[in-house]
Amino acid sequence: MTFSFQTDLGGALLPNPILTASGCAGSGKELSQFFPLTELGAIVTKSIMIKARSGRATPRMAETPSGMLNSIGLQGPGVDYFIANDLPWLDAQGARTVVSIAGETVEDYAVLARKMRNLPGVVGLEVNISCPNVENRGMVFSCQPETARAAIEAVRRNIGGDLPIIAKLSPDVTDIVSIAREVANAGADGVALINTLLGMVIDTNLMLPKLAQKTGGLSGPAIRPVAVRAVYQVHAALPDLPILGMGGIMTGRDAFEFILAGASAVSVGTASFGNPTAAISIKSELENILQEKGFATLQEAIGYAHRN
Amino acid sequence: MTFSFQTDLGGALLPNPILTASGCAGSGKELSQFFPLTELGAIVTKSIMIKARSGRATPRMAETPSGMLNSIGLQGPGVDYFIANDLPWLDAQGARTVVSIAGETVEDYAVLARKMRNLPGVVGLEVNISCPNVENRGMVFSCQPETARAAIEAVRRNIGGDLPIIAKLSPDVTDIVSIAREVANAGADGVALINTLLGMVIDTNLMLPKLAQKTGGLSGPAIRPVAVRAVYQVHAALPDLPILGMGGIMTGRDAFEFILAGASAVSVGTASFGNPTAAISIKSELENILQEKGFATLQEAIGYAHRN
Amino acid sequence: MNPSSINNRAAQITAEVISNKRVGAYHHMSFLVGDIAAQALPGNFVAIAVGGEGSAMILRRAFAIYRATEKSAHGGLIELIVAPHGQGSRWLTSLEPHATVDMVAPLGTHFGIPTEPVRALLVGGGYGSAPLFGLAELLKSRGCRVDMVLGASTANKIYAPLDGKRAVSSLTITTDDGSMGTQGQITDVLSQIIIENEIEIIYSCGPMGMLEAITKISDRFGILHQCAVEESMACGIGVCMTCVLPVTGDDGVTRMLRSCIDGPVMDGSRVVWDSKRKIPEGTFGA
Amino acid sequence: MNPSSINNRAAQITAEVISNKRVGAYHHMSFLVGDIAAQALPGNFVAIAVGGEGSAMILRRAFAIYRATEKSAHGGLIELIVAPHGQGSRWLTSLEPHATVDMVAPLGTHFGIPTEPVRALLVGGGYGSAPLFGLAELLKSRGCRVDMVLGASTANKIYAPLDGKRAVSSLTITTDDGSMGTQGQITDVLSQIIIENEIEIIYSCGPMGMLEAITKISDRFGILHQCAVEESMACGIGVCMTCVLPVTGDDGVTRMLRSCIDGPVMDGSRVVWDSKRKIPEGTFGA
Ligand SMILES: Cc1cc2nc3c(=O)[nH]c(=O)nc-3n(C[C@H](O)[C@H](O)[C@H](O)COP(=O)(O)OP(=O)(O)OC[C@H]3O[C@@H](n4cnc5c(N)ncnc54)[C@H](O)[C@@H]3O)c2cc1C
Ligand SMILES: Cc1cc2nc3c(=O)[nH]c(=O)nc-3n(C[C@H](O)[C@H](O)[C@H](O)COP(=O)(O)OP(=O)(O)OC[C@H]3O[C@@H](n4cnc5c(N)ncnc54)[C@H](O)[C@@H]3O)c2cc1C
Ligand SMILES: Cc1cc2nc3c(=O)[nH]c(=O)nc-3n(C[C@H](O)[C@H](O)[C@H](O)COP(=O)(O)O)c2cc1C
Ligand SMILES: Cc1cc2nc3c(=O)[nH]c(=O)nc-3n(C[C@H](O)[C@H](O)[C@H](O)COP(=O)(O)O)c2cc1C
Ligand code: FES
Ligand code: FES
Repeated sequence: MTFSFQTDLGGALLPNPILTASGCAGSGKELSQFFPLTELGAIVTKSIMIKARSGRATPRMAETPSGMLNSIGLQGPGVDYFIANDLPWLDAQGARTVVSIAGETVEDYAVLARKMRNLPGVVGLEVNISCPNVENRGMVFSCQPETARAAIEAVRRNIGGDLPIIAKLSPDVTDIVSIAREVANAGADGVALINTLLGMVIDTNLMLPKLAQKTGGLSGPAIRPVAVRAVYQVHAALPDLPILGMGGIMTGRDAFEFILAGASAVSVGTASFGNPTAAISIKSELENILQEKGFATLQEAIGYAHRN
Repeated sequence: MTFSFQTDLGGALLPNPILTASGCAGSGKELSQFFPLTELGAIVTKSIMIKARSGRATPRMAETPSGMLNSIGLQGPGVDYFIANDLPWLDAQGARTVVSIAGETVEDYAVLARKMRNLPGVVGLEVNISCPNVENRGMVFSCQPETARAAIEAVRRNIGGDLPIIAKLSPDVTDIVSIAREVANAGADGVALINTLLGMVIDTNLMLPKLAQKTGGLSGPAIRPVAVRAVYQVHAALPDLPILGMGGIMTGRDAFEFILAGASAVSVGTASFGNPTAAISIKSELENILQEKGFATLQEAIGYAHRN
Repeated sequence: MNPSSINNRAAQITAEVISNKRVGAYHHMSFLVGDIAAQALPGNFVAIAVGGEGSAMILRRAFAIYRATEKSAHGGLIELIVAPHGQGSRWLTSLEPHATVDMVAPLGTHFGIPTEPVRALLVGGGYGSAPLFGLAELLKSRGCRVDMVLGASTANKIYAPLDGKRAVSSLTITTDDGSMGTQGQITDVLSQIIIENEIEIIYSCGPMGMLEAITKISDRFGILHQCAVEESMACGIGVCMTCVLPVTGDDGVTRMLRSCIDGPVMDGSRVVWDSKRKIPEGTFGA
Repeated sequence: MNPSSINNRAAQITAEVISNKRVGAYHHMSFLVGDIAAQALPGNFVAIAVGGEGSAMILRRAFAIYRATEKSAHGGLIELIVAPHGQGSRWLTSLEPHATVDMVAPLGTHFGIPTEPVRALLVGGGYGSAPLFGLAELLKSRGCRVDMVLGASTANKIYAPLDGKRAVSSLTITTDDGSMGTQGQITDVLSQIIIENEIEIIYSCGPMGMLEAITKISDRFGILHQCAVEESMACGIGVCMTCVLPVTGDDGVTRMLRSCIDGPVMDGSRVVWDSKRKIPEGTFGA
């Protein structure tokens, strides 16, 4: 019998469950010099906004114990450039693309969703709602049930067709399960857990916050226990909601931890910075572990740690 | 001119700003074999409850990248045993003691506060409100403004005298500033930031959560950026509220980061597990750094990263 | 809570690696430790910081003391038997002579030595044999007869050096796969040895399941059983409460005791075994 | 956004340390790298994983290639000049020969080589001299005249090995404390050298402040200035966007470009200097 590594991420059928994490794979071209992008379940793009963004001032980065802070600020060329240039290139490679979109207003999400109709090679939409809402004192969309719902509803109404919608949530909330439930009710086909944690490093030489933007997002293995907990909690409460798990996945063992907790697929982010071929190693390691543990399909392993 | 290392933690005058973290120094006796407890600004006891507690089942611990998870579950002999045995011993050493109290109901906090009147050697009270509230579906007190307020008000009403009350907050909230504001309004003289982050590790051999209790609290350097951010945010919003900072402090440099962010004193927790004399090294390293940077007093350095 | 017996002999030192030799599946490592070698008793353990500067491993690793020598050619020595198991122990066993480690030692309780000569059986599983050889010597010097049983899954996991066995009257070995000694488990041979040698006390060290099984046998024979337990430890010095296990006191009350300071050596019949993932009913504070 | 010129010659390899020698404040380290040595051009850099297994340092460290030799006695070699600055570089400089590291190389843009012989001035600050010696040789082999200025705070931070200087017609040294060469900064001597030697192009590498100061001078003289910038980098391969700096393109638009793939070698007059902690007004997308 052959092992099945396939996964179904809220309707996106992928040959394997290893994806890149949004904002951690450039335009795809940069990683493609190290391996063919078709090797991965899908490429998740950096979050695309309507207009071009310069991103935040530098320093934008600080290394932390087993992690890093970033405040890129969604630098990018805007959705039209993306559709005209990056996406056709990805499609030409045969890559499966999950487009991540980000907005500053509910209307932004609606506009972006409409632009996502009928694009070549796109297998799903990741809706990054861990962004400041300019209409609401800069409060992050996914930090309040109401604004999280509004953003996802805007996407659902405008996307048309059956492109799966994955809502990406921030862990910086009192109750992530209630946010997940809200976006599922608003029409999300799945959730991506977790975005970075809000953190700060102070440069003790300058005696000022190290990042120009003061705070940044904490990623890497340091946050893995928080991410696994979020995946486990959401899967326990909403077992039918597909989860794209991420946060500090460095090895196949780490990916397996997320699968056991309830993730249907995983994204590799910060690991690729330290190791350009991390996603490929993680893929083969995970496949080996699953087979060693006697699973005939990835499917059987999803949420296996919830058995009793 | 001599350097002044003194600090004022909401009314508690301490010769230096290095404290132990609650639950990370045993009864004091265990550390005292490595250094005299009088060396530290104060000893913070593990959280004392009204009755004896066995704590959680084992495994209670998992090491994580640059951190650890624990689910001790507030094991302890109860407040009366503590007052009769541990506290007199601490007092006999000349140690300054900050008693940490924890309750399962608002009434528990009131009862414990009354027991704290006129105890020998006690310089302050740390109120651990990062505990599940049994009267409210096990929701953690400090995760909701209303329950956080209720617990602190109960302590304030019952403590009598002028023992400083430091409310210890959980970082697992959407908006820690609003919780800090709430407890300050309820009568807290300061806040302790941060308690552990909720996390989980899955044992990939057993394919089950590693801790018997499933989730546990994440501590250590992994969480330091989250802690520094919390201290910075609260100090920015409430500059007059004294802060006891903690979360992954391993070196004098790390302690300095918290002071610059706005902490009036710091607690050393997990570092003592890897290094019994960590608190003492941190103290002398911090003193050196402050002097090298040209501060005449600790006081001048508190919140210095907020200047512009 | 029982007032714990803090081992006041512990110190934090920088120890130099003197030698590191592969022996079967293990590494025999010796460290220059100065005066504290004189403080170590059989059953005590050391806690070593692993991974070097900038390591993501923030907790120490505990190792039973195999042998402590006050006055070697190098001065005070402590020897350990280390299984390269995970990241921390692999780092440790990769050290070359002259490397240094940060060590806290000696820690924990030690095996109780009878005041009169007795007939003792020492039982070790895997690297659990490590602390038994020093114990054997001490018991023999007090006039005891010492028999030993060692078990492991396979031959190269039996640690039984020639010089270590000097103090032992008989040595029985079991391996799961039969690659050395009798095929089977320690417990298969125990009863017979106890009867034949009229054993009065058992000392043991090894996996928790083995200690539990030995306790059942020692209880049946009504003989003492001192075992060195191995719980996952974050601090090793009694400050974190992660290493607890339920132990019933003289007053009949079961309490969660710290295996790092109320142990690792405990009275097997007092330990409430099979308590993983649950607190036994009736435990103090439950 | 400008389509970035991805350096498709990069590979991820395990490189063996061949030698590690202290030279003044730095370590000269050479690594066996096989075929990729042939791919390296002056200005390219390598990215090395630091700290070993279980390290809390999850990001690579970047180092300019000092020299790449296709066919040494050992095969392809890459040499680096490493300042033991923080935890990562201290770990690297503590490695003994035969240790291995995970290296991605060669990365980034390289210095542009003029098609006709020109009069070039190479300016290096601290370990920034490293990539300039290979460049000097290449320029000389193309018939260029090469002058060099090196500066540092103090003598032992001047890296200028004898064999490296072969290709150089003149070498001027400045130190802040006057412990070697002229007391003062590189910029104090630059104008005179440019005039005297009728310099047509400046190549530089060193701290950002120095590069900015050189740009002011090169702009005044209206000569080209290719500089290798050093921004804090998380990935080194263009996927993280942490290493950006504002650069004005041919179209007059300023964009935040990645110094790891659109650099490190950039046209000094196109860089918008003094942009730390703020985005220059008018930047694309600001
Ligand atoms: C009192 C005592 C004596 C010991 N004596 C020896 C000895 O003589 N020789 C030897 O090789 N090993 C001994 N160990 C085990 C040793 O401390 C390490 O757990 C082991 O080397 C694995 O660590 P690692 O970093 O290689 O593996 P990892 O699996 O990477 O480390 C795991 C982490 O889990 C913890 N952990 C998980 N399970 C256990 C467990 N059963 N025991 C202890 N810690 C655990 C560790 O503290 C550490 O934080 C002893 C442990 C204790 C508590
Ligand atoms: C293109 C390039 C070429 C370089 N060439 C050399 C060289 O030839 N020789 C040499 O000794 N060093 C060089 N460096 C600097 C080197 O990469 C390390 O930053 C330096 O060794 C300090 O690292 P650390 O771990 O010792 O210090 P730490 O201070 O512990 O490391 C700091 C962290 O900050 C980041 N960081 C902070 N400031 C900088 C900065 N100015 N540049 C890069 N990273 C920073 C690092 O990436 C790392 O994450 C170069 C850097 C770049 C980007
Ligand atoms: C440099 C960087 C840039 C990121 N950019 C985005 C982004 O554009 N959109 C998004 O949804 N998440 C972004 N993230 C978050 C990651 O997708 C991921 O959720 C997070 O980093 C946790 O995974 P990791 O620990 O594997 O990196 C970014 C993370 C990093 C480190
Ligand atoms: C083993 C352990 C036990 C703890 N017990 C308590 C406790 O009883 N009460 C409390 O308020 N905090 C407790 N904490 C949290 C610490 O006091 C501290 O807030 C947290 O660990 C962050 O600091 P650190 O990273 O320096 O450990 C405990 C932490 C650990 C690791
Ligand atoms: S290991 Fe910390 S109390 Fe025992
Ligand atoms: S360092 Fe990552 S894009 Fe340049």
